[in-house]
Amino acid sequence: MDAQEIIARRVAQELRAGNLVNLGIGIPTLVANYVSPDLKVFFQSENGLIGTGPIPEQGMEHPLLTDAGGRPISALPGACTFDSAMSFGLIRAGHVDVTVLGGLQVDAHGLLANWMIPGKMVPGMGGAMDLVSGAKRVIVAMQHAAKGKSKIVKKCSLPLTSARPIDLVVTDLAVIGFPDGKGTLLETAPGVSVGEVMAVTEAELVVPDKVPEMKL
Amino acid sequence: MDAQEIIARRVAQELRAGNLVNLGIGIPTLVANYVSPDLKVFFQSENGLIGTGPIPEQGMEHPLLTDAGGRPISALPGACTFDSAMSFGLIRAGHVDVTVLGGLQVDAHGLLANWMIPGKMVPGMGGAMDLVSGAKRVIVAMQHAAKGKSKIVKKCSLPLTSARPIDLVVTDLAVIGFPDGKGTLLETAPGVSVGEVMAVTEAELVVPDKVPEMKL
Amino acid sequence: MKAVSVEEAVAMIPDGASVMVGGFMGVGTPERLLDEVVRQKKGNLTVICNDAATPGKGVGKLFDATLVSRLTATHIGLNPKAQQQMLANRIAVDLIPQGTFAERIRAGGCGLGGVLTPTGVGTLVAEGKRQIEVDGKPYLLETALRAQFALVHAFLADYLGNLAYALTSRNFNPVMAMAADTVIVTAEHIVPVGVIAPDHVMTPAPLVDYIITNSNG
Amino acid sequence: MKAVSVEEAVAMIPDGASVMVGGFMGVGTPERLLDEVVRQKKGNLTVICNDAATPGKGVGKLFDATLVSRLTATHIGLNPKAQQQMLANRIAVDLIPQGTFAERIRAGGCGLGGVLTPTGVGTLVAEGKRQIEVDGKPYLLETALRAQFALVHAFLADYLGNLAYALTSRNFNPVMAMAADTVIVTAEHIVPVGVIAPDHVMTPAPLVDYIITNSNG
Repeated sequence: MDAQEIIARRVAQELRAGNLVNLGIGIPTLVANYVSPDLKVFFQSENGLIGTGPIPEQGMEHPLLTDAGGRPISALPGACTFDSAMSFGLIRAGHVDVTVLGGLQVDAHGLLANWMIPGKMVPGMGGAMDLVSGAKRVIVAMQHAAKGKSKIVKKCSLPLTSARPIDLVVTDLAVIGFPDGKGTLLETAPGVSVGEVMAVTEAELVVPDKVPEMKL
Repeated sequence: MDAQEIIARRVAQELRAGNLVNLGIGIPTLVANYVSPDLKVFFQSENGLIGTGPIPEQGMEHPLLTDAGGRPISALPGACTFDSAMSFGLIRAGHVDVTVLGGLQVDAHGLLANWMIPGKMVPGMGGAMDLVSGAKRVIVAMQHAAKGKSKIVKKCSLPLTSARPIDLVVTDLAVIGFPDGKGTLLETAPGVSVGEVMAVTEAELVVPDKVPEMKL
Repeated sequence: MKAVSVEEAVAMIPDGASVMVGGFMGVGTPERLLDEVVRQKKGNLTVICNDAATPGKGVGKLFDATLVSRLTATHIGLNPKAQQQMLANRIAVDLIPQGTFAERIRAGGCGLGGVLTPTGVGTLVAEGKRQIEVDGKPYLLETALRAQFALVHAFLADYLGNLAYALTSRNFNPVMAMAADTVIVTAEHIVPVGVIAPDHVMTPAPLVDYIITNSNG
Repeated sequence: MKAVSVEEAVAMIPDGASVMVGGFMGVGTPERLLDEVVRQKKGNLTVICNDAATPGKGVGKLFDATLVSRLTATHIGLNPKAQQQMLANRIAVDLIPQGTFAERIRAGGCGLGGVLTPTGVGTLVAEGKRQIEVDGKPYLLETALRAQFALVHAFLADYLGNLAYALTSRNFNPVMAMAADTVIVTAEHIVPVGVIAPDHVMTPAPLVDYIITNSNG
């Protein structure tokens, strides 16, 4: 199982029946592949749709039914559409139960940076700031480290996406939560020891006596 | 022609082709009777409809198609419905070109009081404050005097509906406008002299040399 | 969304609850839910509704049964019973402009802290409120309004919870369906999933907690 | 509403105008109007659009033709030309959160001075903005946004000006249709009055100033 699949499978386990879920681009998008249709999770696309379905078969695309990247998608039976003010009303007020987003850095208290790198081109925050400020539960799905540097940091050096801490980070090495605001190692990836996780983690984490392995 | 008909007929002349118009209860409601369908005026009912039509024939009423008083109305071809947030968005932002409302007092600068009498039961302002604050043009349609007392006053003794002055008052005796913020006698009712109007008007009005008679 | 009986739904509402009720002069009000609220004698309610309707109709029934202790509305002019109870100080009534009422509920349902409106500036409505200037123009800060329960009436509901409203019965129902912790819905017709076209859904399914299925209307 | 040709409509837009453009990654954008803006070389435009789309598509065409001098958007990540023009200081770009973008336009179209949003509190987005507390919670005051023109794309339009949008092409079109002095619309289909059911109209006719009739789409 590759790193992305580990992350996506583990995040999928966090979704509950009937949840309204918004998935960001990149690894988060893969999460939908591991959610059973029986769970009746609603996926929102912030460009104005609840009930997104799989990529349509060739020839069945429609230019007016797209995801937030402008790519053709399908709509499941019972889907609904709305304008952008409504879409972000749903997000900002916590009607969206779970959002899964990528991250650049998450700090020891759960603060997230994922929208800009000073000195580099700033593409814009899109919906990320609203999602992190407003969704009921925010899960960050990302690689544990990039270019050998921990993305779980003591304090974000990059600009924050929100002053509101996130709820959970799932990486290729670990699951980290923030009970009482303190970064806590909750699970390790299959075959990865606590020591191996901590060796590549900049932030100091609370490490319980027993840290279970992810069940994937 | 009775007082109400004079007022309603004269107000109707203020409506232009394609205007979006909101009529209050009482005399304002009668205005619709004197507007040619050729003018293609849109009437809004603030409970969520543009394109209100006449009272339906008996047996053709529907309980879910009503005016702001809860009475059955009809919808013209091309009518549309919306929720209350949209309805008052249309009103507050001046998308409603003209509102016609009743009044208790209008003062020499065009300030209106029409929603409460201290010491009496306060029924609530409903949509009146939004209409006076937001509609592009506010016309007050009312009797010139009540119980022998002028309703065109120096200064409103009753609580104001809005700090925004209205644009025009049409009474059974006169048409009064507010160029440069000064109450000005623009027209008199048929057969009524300027002196007769001023005799029953508490406010000091600017009276031009020539005051034409209403053409009804 | 869960399908429940009207008895079960109303049993969830405790005495003293805050309850938004859709409808405008009783049009678009979930009558069956209100009948059951009266039957179960849920008292001391904080009601948030555009108006007090008329005796025997819509929220008027709650005043008939003297179940209301606080009311936030835009007018009560056509319900003499509500007026009497207000004058006798048996109900605390907060009357606010209708556009402000709509925006405060929308803000509550959309995660906004409030909105700036020109309505009410320079009037009695401004008393006790923050006035804020933007580009030299004064506005009142009107804060978000939410409730524990929203009682909503739709024309069509599907078995996921998607709702569509008909004509002037839409009014405050969609904004209230976003602004309460628990949303309970009656519908004129409950239809299979997919019958309401995606573009015609006015309240998305995930907003709805309970739909009453033991009797339509 | 007045029916005009696309040439007449675009001729009304002066150089230097502020223009809202509907669409999300070019979906729901009035392409015919943008093609004509390019053909008539309307320059120095202030564009308000969710994103910069991609080269050759949607507002991307305006960057291809270097007609934009200011841009308010939520992201421009998929248009290298817009990025290059920003880095070369040929465009002043104001990037704001997408929910805030939607609410600021809605506020402009609904007569509100602004809204209080939690989004952006404690981030770079808060710089230079008023922070206001409601019930102890901090919010940013985000002010209303309007433009001289809104270029809107609908699925259905009738000859009065009523509009309905399809699927994800709705996005910012309805809020922009309320927030500009002059609203110009292209539609996939223009239909007789009455064909769009009252409950399915998403933009009421009186909001629309011009509909392009010389070619659909």
